[in-house]
Amino acid sequence: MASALLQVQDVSKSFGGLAAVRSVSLELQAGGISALIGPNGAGKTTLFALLSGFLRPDSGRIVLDGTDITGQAPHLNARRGLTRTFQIVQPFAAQTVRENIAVGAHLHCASRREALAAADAVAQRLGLAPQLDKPAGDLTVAGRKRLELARALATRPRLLLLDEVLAGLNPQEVGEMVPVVRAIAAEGVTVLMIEHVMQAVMNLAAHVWVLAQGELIATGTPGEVTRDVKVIEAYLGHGTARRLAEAT
Amino acid sequence: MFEFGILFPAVLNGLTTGAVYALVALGLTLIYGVLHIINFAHGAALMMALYGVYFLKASFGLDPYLALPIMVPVMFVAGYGLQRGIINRASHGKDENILLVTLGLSIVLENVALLAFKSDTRTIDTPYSLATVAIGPAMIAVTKLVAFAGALVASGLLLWVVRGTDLGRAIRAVAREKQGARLVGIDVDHVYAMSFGIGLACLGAAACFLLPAYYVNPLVGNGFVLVAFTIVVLGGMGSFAGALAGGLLIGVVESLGGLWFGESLGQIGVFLLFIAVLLFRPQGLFGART
Amino acid sequence: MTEALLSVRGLRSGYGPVEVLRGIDLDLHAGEIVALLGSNGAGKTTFNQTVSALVIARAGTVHFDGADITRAHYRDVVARGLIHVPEGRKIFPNLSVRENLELGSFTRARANRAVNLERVFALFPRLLERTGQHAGTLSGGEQQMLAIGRGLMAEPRLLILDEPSLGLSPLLVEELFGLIADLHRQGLAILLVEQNVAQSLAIAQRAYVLENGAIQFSGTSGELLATDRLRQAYLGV
Amino acid sequence: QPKSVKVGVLHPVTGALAYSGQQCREGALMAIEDINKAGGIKSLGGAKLEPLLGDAQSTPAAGSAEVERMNEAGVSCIVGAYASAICLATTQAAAKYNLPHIVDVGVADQIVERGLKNTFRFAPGYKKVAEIAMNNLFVLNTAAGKPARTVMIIHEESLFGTGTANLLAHELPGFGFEVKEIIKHANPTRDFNNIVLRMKAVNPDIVIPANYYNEYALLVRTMQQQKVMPKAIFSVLGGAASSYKFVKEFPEPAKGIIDCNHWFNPKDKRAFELKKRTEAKNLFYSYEVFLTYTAMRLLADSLERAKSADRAAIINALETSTFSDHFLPYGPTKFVNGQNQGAQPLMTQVLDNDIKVIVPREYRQAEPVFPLKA
Amino acid sequence: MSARRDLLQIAVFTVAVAVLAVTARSGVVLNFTMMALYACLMAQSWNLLGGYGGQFSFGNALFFGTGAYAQAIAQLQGHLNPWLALPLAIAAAALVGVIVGALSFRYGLKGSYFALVTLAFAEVFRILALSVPFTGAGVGLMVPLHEGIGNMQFADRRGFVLLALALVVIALLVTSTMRHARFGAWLQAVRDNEDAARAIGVDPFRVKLGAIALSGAFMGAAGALYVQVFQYIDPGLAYGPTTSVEALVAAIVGGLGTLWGPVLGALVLNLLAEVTRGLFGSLPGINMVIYGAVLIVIVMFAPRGILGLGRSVRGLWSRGTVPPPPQEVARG
Ligand SMILES: Nc1ncnc2c1ncn2[C@@H]1O[C@H](COP(=O)(O)OP(=O)(O)OP(=O)(O)O)[C@@H](O)[C@H]1O
Ligand SMILES: Nc1ncnc2c1ncn2[C@@H]1O[C@H](COP(=O)(O)OP(=O)(O)OP(=O)(O)O)[C@@H](O)[C@H]1O
Ligand SMILES: [Mg+2]
Ligand SMILES: [Mg+2]
Repeated sequence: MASALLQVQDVSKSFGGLAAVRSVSLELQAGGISALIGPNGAGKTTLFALLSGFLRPDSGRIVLDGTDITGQAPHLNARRGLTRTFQIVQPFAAQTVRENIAVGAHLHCASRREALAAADAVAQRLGLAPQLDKPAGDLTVAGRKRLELARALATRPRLLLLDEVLAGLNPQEVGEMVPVVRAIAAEGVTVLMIEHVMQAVMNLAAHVWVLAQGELIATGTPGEVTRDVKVIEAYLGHGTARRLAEAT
Repeated sequence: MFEFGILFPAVLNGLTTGAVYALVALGLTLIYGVLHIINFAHGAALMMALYGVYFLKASFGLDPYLALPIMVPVMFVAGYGLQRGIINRASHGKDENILLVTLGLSIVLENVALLAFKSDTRTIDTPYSLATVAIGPAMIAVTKLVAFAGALVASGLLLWVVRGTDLGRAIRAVAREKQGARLVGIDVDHVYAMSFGIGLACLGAAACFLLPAYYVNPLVGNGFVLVAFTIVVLGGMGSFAGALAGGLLIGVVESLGGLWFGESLGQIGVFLLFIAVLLFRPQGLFGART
Repeated sequence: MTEALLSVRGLRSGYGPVEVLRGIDLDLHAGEIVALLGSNGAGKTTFNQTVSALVIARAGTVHFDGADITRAHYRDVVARGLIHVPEGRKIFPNLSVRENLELGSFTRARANRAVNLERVFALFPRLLERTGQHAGTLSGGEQQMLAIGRGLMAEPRLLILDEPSLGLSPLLVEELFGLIADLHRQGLAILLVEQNVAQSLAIAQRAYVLENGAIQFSGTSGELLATDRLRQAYLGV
Repeated sequence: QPKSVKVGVLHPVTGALAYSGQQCREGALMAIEDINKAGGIKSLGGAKLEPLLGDAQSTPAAGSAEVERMNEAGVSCIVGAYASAICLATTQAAAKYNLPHIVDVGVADQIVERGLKNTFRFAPGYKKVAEIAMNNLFVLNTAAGKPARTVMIIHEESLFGTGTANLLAHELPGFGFEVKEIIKHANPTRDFNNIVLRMKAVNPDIVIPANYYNEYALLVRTMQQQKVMPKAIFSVLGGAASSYKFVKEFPEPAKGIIDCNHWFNPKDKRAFELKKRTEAKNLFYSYEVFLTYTAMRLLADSLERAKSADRAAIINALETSTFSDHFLPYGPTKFVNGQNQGAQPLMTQVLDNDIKVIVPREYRQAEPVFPLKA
Repeated sequence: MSARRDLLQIAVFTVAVAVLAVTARSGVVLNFTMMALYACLMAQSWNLLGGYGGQFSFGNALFFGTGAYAQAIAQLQGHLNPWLALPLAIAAAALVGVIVGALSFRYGLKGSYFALVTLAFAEVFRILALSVPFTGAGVGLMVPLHEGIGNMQFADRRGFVLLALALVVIALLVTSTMRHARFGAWLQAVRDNEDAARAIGVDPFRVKLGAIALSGAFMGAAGALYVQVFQYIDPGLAYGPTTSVEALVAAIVGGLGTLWGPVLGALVLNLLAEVTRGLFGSLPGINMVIYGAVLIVIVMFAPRGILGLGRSVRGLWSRGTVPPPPQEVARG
């Protein structure tokens, strides 16, 4: 078996007295889409911050494609092909959408012209083309989510960590976004997404990890986890579980 | 290096000088430390307050300490008005513009003072101007002891306002999340103006404590501004207890630095300490929170 | 029917040269839950901000509880009990959870602060565990709870919730809708902006659909669900 | 109606040096008033002096910009610009136009050492002042039986303060004094307690401050509070004994202080007439006033002899000036490289709430009190 | 916005100022042009770091003073020709920029913390300059008067105008190149949101270091120029807060993060100072009162800088719309 693209070994992180992530281990194979779900405050975003280098784990190791990247600075991780997005969107508000995306593109091309062209292409794919010349600060929530994704995509990542990019989109927009994410994965980008929109998770992810109170409590296919009693109790609630069961 | 007979007075003197710094820094820690408004006009406002105290004494014979109940409210109103009428209006709430507007204000104030009061250095003469108290081997000026007590009381009061009252909470809330503040009905413009008013009211108090031991001229405020900024950061931005402690510490460092390295090079100690704190402990020496 | 609690007529609003709302009429009666739907960028948030006087109306009127609040100061709007829990939370990151909640009653219901604090903690036990923590370090979902809790501290007469379920786990979303239903049962009027259209329509009596700054539809939830085009657009089915 | 002669009156009337700059300006304007009242420049048919006021804003850059403006406005000469650093810039800017520039105060000797043909200083530079100061001190001390042996110098950091202190520190040992310590301080300094503590520890016989009014006042006041009483407080270029303001505001601490500074001839009653006039304007009669006043009179004298408002002619007249119609205690006027060789300071002491000349003998108004405490 | 358009504008500017310098007869005009260009250089220096990089420095005097002292010391103690001293002075200032930048950025100082640390460093340098022998301490340093082009001491202001112009043009070219290149994109990304930039591969440390080095270099050039013009420098003039403030004000008044804003700001403020200085000569201070008041008024009516104002007006003219008000940018 080929070694995993990302290996997380026994990673922990606490803030003061609060253990936000407790010895989490997981292996992510290259290719495809997986999801990280869990109740609010479970430590999902914290885990992303650890993986991408924004936080340094208290203990444990993170290995990307055979290289130990524990505590490595985020920009170095981005260069290795690991890029994250933010749950609370962080646009370069004063710049246009095109300029925003071009910053990501610059990771691979030094030329300004090429970067801008690359930005146009990415925007096209994410349906941001009409907004290209707007200041990013003027976008609506959904627009900013797309921009967040576009900027990350422009770095041509191998592993993309998406933190709730679907939150705030209406069902129709979620419906539009799902194929986009799938297309990204189809191009060979490995995607790990945090998501509360379960329909999308069921639709997209081949594998799901469930985090609660900093610990992994379940893992498996979406179908398996959503039937797991622990997951239902801690995260889904019976109503959602029922609806999901009906839908499949 | 020095015997007790010199070291002790130097420390004591540093503490009392530091108390005056702390008084000036208290107002700044509210305006700058909490609201992050860089107020270039702080020195000019102090200067105006000093003139206020001076003229109350020169024209009406009012003792500077008795001028406190006049100067504090007057400076508060002035601060409230300045912020609401000019700074807020002209800056459109943008930080870099506040910088320019307060700079413009300080230029205007300094030169209005120059026009109105001329450039003469003025001092007041009180019965206690030259009085000292012997504490062990140290001779400490009475005026400085009073300032020391004043600084303690003022920082206690401010600490209570900011930590214990809704106004204080509102001030801190506005500093970081204006829209959220509006949504709970906090009048943001009013809170800004209140903070500015309180900040200048502190200067009103500082002026009453300072003038008996010092002087006033149109540029006198500038000498205090840099020190005050230093103290605000040292004490932890927005921390009133920190401003007090920071002021005292700066006073002592300056005093001992002056003693050991000479009055001029000794000043370097203050700034090196400041840089070290910024680099290694940016939350300030006394700021517990990150 | 009695006079509406919130009555909006011909409301126009926008930012700079851009007009976002082009004449909105909307009524909301005491004790009612009304859902406001619309695609992204339709102007829902702008509507909420204009009603709560954060954005100045350009034309039209807003009446709340019989008083004209079109040109009122936002402070007075809050004082009258029109409480807006905003999109994007807007909690005070540098204040503790408790202080955030306390400021919820800055303008209104200050006397009942202690009681209301108890109530909010009972609703969101999670917040009770975090009273001393800086709100900025809460997780996304915890921040959302805090924002709602802060809104409730003012004993609202009308509660505007702008995308309250954003970022909440399915279980919490369920609980949230349960909570909204509870509040409604206690007589609170609610204007609900949600992307979670199905669940919103399930608890709302009536709904408005906003498109391009104008009302495209208004009617009962049932009527909306019966309209194929709208169901298609907002439920994806 | 004869044409008037435009004169640039350039001083730092705003900014850090505003006080001194404004005092200078007053002196210049009073001189112009006097000159015009006495019939203007007679050799030019009674042409009046017309002042063109300039503000150097306490910076060299603003000073030179003002020179350009004045040059274009057609002034025949510039009188100013008080501070040494500003004078360096303004004299050089004026030199480009061969525009005569009379330096009123500017004690740095570099001003007249650069070979600028247009630059003239009537008053002494700090080298001269310091030399005479040391000589006088030596004489005083010797006459009193050498009670003072040790010295502590306290100076502000500036061209004037540091420059003077360096000179004194270098030369004083030659006069039999031991310089125990040199303390420099920033400008402004907010508190002098430490320096005074240091003074207590070192216990010098003589304290020599070289600083301006504010710091000087704080220093002496603090000495009084800390009960530090050296055998003499002796200032070079600026101190209580050359400041009526200080004597009036701090009569107690001022007692007995000795200065060596620019001063007027106390035997000349014109000096006191001007003093009265100055005080009538609610101003103190400081050296800035009478130095600039005299500088302006020097210009008038040169114009008179030049018989022309032409710049070259004025420079020529200044170079050969023997101006003597003034009330400064100077020897015959003779400019060498732009410096008046006859210029000298006087030594004064605060006695009976007044400032009295004590050295040299020909100007003496009172016997010196030295050492202060027997 | 294109690079070519920048070049064209710079060319026009250069020719216009050069023609003015060569043809102007008036010493006032020449002196004004020289001082305005010198202010442009400082403003552009500040703009590189503050406008494009979002790092507000209150201590640009640090670089100014270093450049000035290096220029003077290289001549006085190193007996170097001033033309050779100039690149040295620029390098020294850039180096100080890198050192201070490395320290403060390594420890993650931002916003007002960065502003204050630069201010503190400037103070430290000022105190040091007052204390060490090779700066002449409080007495300062004087470069002897030896007029001649070989000595970079022009008998005529024209020479200095052209020299200052050359330096300003270099600064403009560097700024223009930068903003149309990857470095500029990274710098602005770091300014707008450092975390987001890091996530997509930008190394904020290196980017900010580059900006502070450039900023230091141009400020150092201004310092060196000052020494050549006034031939005297002392610690207060070199490291005092005045130059720091002057640079910052001109850049903000003109328009942050733009090519021409700082130029415009410097020009307008110098003009204002020149005009007010001549007013009401007999009432000292009123000139500065007017200066301060006008500054406030400018900010009031041009909250996005004078250049921003120009854009808004042009926008109204051509499209009938103004750009939307800026979002709240990261707090400084
Ligand atoms: N800097 C911090 N200091 C203190 N506590 C923190 C900090 N950052 C996160 N926490 C706490 O750690 C826990 C995990 O937070 P995290 O943001 O990872 O949750 P999450 O799983 O992403 O939740 P959500 O789905 O609501 O976004 C939360 O309880 C949060 O309050
Ligand atoms: N501060 C602003 N300045 C300029 N334009 C703005 C601003 N805020 C919003 N807009 C614009 O106004 C329009 C309506 O935005 P609004 O936020 O009201 O929509 P919404 O219906 O709430 O969308 P969402 O579902 O994404 O929250 C959008 O086109 C948006 O770009
Ligand atoms: Mg999260
Ligand atoms: Mg919205």
